[in-house]
Amino acid sequence: MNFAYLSILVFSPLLGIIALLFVPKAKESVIKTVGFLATLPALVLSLMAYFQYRSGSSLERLDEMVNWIQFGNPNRLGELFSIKYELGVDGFSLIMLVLTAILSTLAAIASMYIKKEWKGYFMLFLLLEVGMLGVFAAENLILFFIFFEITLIPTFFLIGKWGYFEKEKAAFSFLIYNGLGSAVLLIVIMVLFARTGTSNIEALTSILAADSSSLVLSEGGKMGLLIAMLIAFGVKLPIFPLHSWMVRVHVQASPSVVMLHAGILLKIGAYGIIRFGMGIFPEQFQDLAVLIAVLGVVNLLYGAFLALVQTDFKMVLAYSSISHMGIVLIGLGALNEAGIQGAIFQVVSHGLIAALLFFLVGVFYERLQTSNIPNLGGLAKGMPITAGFLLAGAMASLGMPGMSGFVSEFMAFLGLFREMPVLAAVGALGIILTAVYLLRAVLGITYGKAHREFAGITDLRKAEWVPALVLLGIIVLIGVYPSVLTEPLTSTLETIMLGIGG
Amino acid sequence: MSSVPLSAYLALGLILFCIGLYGALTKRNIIIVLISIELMLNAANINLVAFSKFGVMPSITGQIFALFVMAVAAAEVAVGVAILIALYRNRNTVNIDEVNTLKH
Amino acid sequence: MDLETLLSFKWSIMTPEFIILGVITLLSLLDLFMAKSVNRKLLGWLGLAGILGALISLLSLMGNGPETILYDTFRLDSFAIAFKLLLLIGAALVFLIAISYEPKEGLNEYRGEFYYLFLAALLGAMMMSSSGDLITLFIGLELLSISSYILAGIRKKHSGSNESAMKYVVNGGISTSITIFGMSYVYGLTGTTNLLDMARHVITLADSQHIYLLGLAFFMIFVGLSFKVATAPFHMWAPDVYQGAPTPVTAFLSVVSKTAGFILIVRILMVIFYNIPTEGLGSMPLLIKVQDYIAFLAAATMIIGNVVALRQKNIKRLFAYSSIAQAGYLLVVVASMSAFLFDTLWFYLGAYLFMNLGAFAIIQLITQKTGSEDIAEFAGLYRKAPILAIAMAVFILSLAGIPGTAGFIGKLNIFMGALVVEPAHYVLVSIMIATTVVSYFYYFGVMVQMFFRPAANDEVKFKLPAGLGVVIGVCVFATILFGVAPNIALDFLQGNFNQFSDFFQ
Amino acid sequence: MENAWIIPLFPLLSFLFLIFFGKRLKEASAYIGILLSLASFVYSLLVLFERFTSPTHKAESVWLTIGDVQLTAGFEVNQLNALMLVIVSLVSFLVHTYSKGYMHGDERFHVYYAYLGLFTFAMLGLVLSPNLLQTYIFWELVGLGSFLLIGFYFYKEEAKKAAKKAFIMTRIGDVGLLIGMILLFWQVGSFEYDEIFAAVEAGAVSSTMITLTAILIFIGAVGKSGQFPLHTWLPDAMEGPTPVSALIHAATMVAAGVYLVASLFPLFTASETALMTVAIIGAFTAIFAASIGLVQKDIKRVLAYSTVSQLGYMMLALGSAGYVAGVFHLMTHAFFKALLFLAAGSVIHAVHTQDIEKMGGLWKKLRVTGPLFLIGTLAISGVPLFSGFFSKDEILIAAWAHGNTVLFWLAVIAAFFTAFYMFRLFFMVFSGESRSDMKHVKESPSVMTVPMMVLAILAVVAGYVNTPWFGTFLGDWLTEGNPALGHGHIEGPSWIMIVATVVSLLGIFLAWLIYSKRSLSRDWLGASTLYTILYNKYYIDELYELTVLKVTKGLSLILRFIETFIVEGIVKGVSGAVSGLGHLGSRFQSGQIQRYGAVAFVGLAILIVVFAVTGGYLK
Amino acid sequence: MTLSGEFFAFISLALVAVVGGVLLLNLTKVVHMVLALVFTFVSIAGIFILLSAEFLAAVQILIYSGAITIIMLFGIMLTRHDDTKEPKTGLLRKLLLFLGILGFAFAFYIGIYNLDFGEVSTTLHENNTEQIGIALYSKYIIPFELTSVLLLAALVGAIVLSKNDQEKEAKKE
Repeated sequence: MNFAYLSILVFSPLLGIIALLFVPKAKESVIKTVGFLATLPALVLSLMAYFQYRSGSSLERLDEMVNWIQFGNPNRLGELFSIKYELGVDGFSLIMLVLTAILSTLAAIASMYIKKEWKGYFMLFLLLEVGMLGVFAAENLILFFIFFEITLIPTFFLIGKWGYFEKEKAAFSFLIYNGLGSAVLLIVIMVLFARTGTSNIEALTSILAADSSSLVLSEGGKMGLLIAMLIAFGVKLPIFPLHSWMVRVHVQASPSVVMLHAGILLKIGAYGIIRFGMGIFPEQFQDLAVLIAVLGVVNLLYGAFLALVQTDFKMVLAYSSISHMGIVLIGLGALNEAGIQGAIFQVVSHGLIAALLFFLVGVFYERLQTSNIPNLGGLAKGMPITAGFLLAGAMASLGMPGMSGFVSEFMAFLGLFREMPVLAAVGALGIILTAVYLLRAVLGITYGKAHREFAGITDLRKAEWVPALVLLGIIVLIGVYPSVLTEPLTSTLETIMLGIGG
Repeated sequence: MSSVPLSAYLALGLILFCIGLYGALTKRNIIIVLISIELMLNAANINLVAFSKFGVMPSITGQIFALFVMAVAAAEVAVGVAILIALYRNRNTVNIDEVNTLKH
Repeated sequence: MDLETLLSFKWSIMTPEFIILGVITLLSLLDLFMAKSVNRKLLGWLGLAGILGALISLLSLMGNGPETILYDTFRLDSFAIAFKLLLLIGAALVFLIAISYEPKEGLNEYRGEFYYLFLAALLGAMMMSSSGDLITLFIGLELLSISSYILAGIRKKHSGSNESAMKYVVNGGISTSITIFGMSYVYGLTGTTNLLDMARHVITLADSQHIYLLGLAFFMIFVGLSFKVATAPFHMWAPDVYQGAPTPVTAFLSVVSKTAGFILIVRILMVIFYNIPTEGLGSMPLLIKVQDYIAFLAAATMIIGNVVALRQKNIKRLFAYSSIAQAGYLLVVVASMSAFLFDTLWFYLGAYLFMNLGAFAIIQLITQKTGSEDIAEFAGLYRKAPILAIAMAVFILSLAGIPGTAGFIGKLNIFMGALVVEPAHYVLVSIMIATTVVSYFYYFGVMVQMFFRPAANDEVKFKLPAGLGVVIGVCVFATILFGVAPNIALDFLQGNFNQFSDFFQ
Repeated sequence: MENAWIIPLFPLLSFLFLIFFGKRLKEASAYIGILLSLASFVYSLLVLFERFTSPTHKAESVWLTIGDVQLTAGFEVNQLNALMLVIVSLVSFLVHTYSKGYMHGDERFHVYYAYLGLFTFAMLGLVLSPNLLQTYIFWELVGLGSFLLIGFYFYKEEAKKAAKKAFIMTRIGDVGLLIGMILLFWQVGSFEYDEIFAAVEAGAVSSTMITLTAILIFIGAVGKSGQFPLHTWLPDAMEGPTPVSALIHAATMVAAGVYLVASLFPLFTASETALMTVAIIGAFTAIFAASIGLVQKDIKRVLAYSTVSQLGYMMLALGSAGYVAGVFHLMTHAFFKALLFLAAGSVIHAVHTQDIEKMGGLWKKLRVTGPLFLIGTLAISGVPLFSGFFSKDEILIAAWAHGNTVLFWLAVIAAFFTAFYMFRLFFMVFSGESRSDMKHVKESPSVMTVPMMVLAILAVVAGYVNTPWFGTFLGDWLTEGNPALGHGHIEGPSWIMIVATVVSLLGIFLAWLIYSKRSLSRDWLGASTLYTILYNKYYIDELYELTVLKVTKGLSLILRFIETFIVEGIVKGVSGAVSGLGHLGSRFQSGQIQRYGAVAFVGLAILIVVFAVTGGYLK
Repeated sequence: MTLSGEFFAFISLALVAVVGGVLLLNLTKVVHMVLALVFTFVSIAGIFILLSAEFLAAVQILIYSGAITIIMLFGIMLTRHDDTKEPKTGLLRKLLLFLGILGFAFAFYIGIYNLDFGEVSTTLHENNTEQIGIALYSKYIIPFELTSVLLLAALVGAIVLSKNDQEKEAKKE
């Protein structure tokens, strides 16, 4: 591996955009093929990086650094106030890159349900992929932020143009919430940058770690920044009560977009909290651990209770996402190895599961034009395979052992029980509730009397098999053999634990 | 030497400025508004000239400055009245309150 | 002073101004003597050539130390060059927009005047950026203002244009009076109109009464000049005037005139008021003391601009409020007074120039085509003219400060400047960011029209005039270039202007 | 024995193969399932025999690394495991075989077999687990298998509800198990059984913690084994195909709770409170379920309540420190209850109804099923010489020996009830007049009857592995080398055996009087309140409906209210305020020139005045 | 402050100027207002003389009392000059404005009421015009020339805007 590997990886979807420029608007199948193909280089490259890492090669060889922006006079300030174009990955971000690449490819397949203006759709889609890949490859807060914002705009359009009835409202809701979130994040980043003169994550970590006498930032300042960061990423994650945008987006956007949104975009929040919140402010994070854990439990239960009374399956899934993100917080609040690892697992696992479930929603919405549970029922009769996948997805989501959801849930709770057993016990209620609402919804759709004729409705088509099977396969793989994740994560976790001092 | 102190001139300038300002902001006839603005400029001129004589380093500069202000004032009035005439042709009014179609 | 002494000055440093002056003369004469039947657009291209000539000559003047003529009445320091660059580029683009300007009732009779009044205003703006003498600065300011008054009203059959000019001239007059009143005190308390002499004088000032009066003068000058840049409290004229004025004039006012205003504010503030001690020699400068007031005004400007923009239906008005808000952001730069002040201001003004002029070029095209300034006219633009829509999207994204565009880097600069100082302006930055998010609402409202809404009638085909095409192309290119590789601009700044260290020489 | 891990893989293979390719195989799927489960059984048997001679084998490898902690996965073959392996694989194999006849003609035949495979895999995995975590994993998976099979007839609303209920109710217990297990982990630092026992023995865990974790784990067992108060899912689970009921809801999975407690027996014995809890819950469930069983009309439901009741017995045994008794009864119960269910299935298969009121006189028509059913009934009723007699007797002795006098008498009454309702069932189904609408009743094919016969033999002879008369072979073997499990045989007064015999015979006699001879009115309870209460299962479901469900739903609605009015409300408020501000600002822009100037000037004046006042220049 | 001729001159000129201003505010007829302001302008010229600025005084009279007033009168005549009605302005605004002016004036007043730099003898009154001329044509040549551009622009602008070209268009039609 050599020059600009990561850059090529991150920006490879741009090739697709350029290619699409030359494809006539009306050539639907060509556009879709090009869009799909354009996601492949990133997938191949990220998988290659993953396997090479697993086979023992160091990730540092992938690091890239080019001078980019220099504020002020370089002669006087030297390295200070310069923003570099720095890409690099550690185990955690590599996993996220792989996840992104996989889900992007699958979502590109799922984009077959897009009915209009494919060209614009795929251009935005690929741009979104660039942003997402960049977010995880950025070694530098400002670069991170830039990619973070780049995800914002395509998503806005993807929701607002190719969504369902209230798409514009959802798009605006998305934009404003995330705009606010990223605004807060920008403040944090700029304060750090202005105070330290660097935005490199490692450099920041070491500067702040060495700043025991509060020369760079006061204790209160650090705490304030951490809280601001939590709010910023809390919008993305989302943390109660900053979640209402996300419900709307999940319901209104088209399935392929939601796959990416629930699968990756929400995870950026968790990634940010772990990588930056925990990484840069470990001491302050410890002070907030209880709060985070409480928020986690609140998220978990709140999402679960609300999911219980929804009639639209998409709403159920949306609230279930909130609930599941609570588990991430629970793991983070535990602040021990088990908890953090559980949180990271949950990030990956929920990404896959949510993508799977939303993909399946897309599958039957495409055929039945509804996702309202009372209108469905007996799906297993007409579309047994879809129903089977749906059930499997629900099982994964509710933490059935042998699937990824269990491992993450288990570890997160394992972690929290060590630190705050009572809180954890309350949170454990959520495990029951998850089962309740998911079964209620999924069984409501697949089991029971069929309310309609399924004549003429085909079950999964060949192309639809791919995303469903691949996702389920990975979910089971992680559930059965979690080392695929734990091993790459070892060094990341060690670094984090070192910062926390545990 | 002089029996009238600097502060008296400055006070006069201030008073005239305030009168001009009040006129410019309350009078309904646009011409009067323009004239009031001239008065304000004139008040500034008094300051300049007074400082020119009683200032830190008395010099002719203040008078020169005042001269330029006068030239500018003249040009401004000319343009103001020209605009007023153009406006009057279209609207048939010189009442400043009726010039309010562009708003919100 | 005899002719010899007069000729001994290095007049060559004024070449850009002379070129503009020459073109003004040439145009006015040509306009007078040319047959009525000759298309006056020719004059426009001539004027554009003049601006480009001035631009080239300015570039050739770069890199020398500060040069002055006649006791600083003309002064060419790196600050002047850097900002004149912006003025000239802005003016060139505005000219291109103006050449393509075809209002309904026709402008042909005054097209010649239209062009050379632009040049006169530009000349005023240029003088504002390169003089070290209060009188010259004042005259430059007035030349810009008075030319702008006329330009705003040049569609004299159009009642909106009349009204706009009327509002402009009345409010401008008041602002001039306030400014000059403040200046008279500054002159009085220093006994000179030369800025550097003033600085040298005030630096030893110890009498608190004098300092107090200078403080009052500061406020008067600042508020007076805030008219030019349309910031609170002197911002209210802007929406009405922008709406009524011909679109190229609006573009000019919102970019060139605003830039000139900031140039003047910075020069006066930094040279005079930054050197006034609050309590005797070496104490905190007066400017730092009033920093909070500026910050407050900046905050108010951002809030007003962005919040009121939410309600706008008229695209020009919307952009008026948007430009108020942008001026608020720029005021944050001034209020933070960091070491990066000049760089930041320059970069943001540059970015603003491209994104706003690009947007105005498209606005002019659309409003002219449809005959309405309603935002709804943008509906379905993506269908009708995808490239235009994408270009507009780029400008809007840049105005909203989305990464990948120059506007983002500019904002980054601003934040850094505001946070790097001690104590950092957390509140100000927070307000700026919060209002930026508010701005998403209306910026993306336009986007929604362009991309999501169906067009009222698909019939309209847009023919892009060459001038506008060039403007849009240049602006899109620059907006993205400076967003992706801002170091091109920043290195240029660092490499050629030596940190503006000659500002106080 | 080193390769015991292969045992669960056979059914897993069956599952995977059938789920992917079963569709093409159609009913041939059965052969794959049967063959592979047979393989499991044979292998299990080998393992069991090997275990008689060689010591416990345990092998593990790292599954999940958390920092320094390494969680392992592997398998262990000790006495209990080996025994369970055989029981599970045997019953599974028999049910596989039986189902071929029972499920004949179902269009999702292969899916059924796939599910069976999945379940068997999970159950065998559970049995082999050497640590709590792995136990939990398979614990959940058996739940999944059970859920899938209960809901096999997914198009039936009842099946859907039952499946959901089964899953959720057991999940409630599972969470208890999860919590208990995690708490234990942080106390001990490991999920391994042996390490836990070692730590408990060494006193490394505080006694409150032992009690707490033991009870939490017991909650898991309560859920799975259908103990009060989490029993309600089990009767409903009868919506699944009957062979499934035999396999899962009689012989294996529901016994998993008992198995769990047995596996963790040293933990429980370390806490008297925990033991007591187990005993009380067990005894109460035994009599409680038995009393409900007295009046049910659905053949499978009666059996279901009887299962609940018998499981209660087992719990009582364990709670009374009767490790051997509990496990022994588990084994015998597995055989005779599976037999009963399969026989019931055979009956249902023949008459296509489950309502015993509509049956009668089937003895003559079902010449094979009838006697087999009778054997099962006799076994469960504790009639001497049948297996149930010995194991039940063991339990009563254990209860008595442990000093739980009240519980002992409760158990005795339950035994009486058991005998009564089982024979009520038998008489109502098989004796009396044959109904007119049951003309075409045909005996089941041999593929169904042969497995029943095997079970019937076992139901008779299984008791003799541990009798006070012929030696307590099983008990000695089970407790061999592990004193923590208690003695292989608890000596009890011999009158207990007599009492047990008497009550069961009394029950049979009473049932005969009422339902066969009809010398007593059948409606002796019919209209009474007691009957209604019993028939409606003490209104437990309704109670839950009223409390837990309503509360949950209410909470949800409250939260939804918060969501729409507070969370969204605040957002709307803020955006409304901003927009309102914009409106105000835009209204203020009145178009009047002078207002603009005035605003500017007044702004200036304010700035100046503030500056003058606060600037410190006024003296 | 001694009672001298200069003092009396200042007092009377100042009084006239202020009265002129106040009349401007209070008269109803536009023409009267303009005339009132002429008094003010003339007295300001007088003040200039007191301040040794003879040339400026002359210019003041020429430009303000002469040119500007005449332009205004033309303006009044060209537009509807009989419009005397003064609709009520918002009282609140007047009040606020008044308060603002009061505060503003007060703040300034406390700054200037005893401002004194001490007397330095000046030669401003000697050859005042010549001094101005020399300064204007040497030191301030650039602003001076710029002013010419400014005036040119204003001239052109005024012509363009006020030229009545309606008849011509009428003819065309």
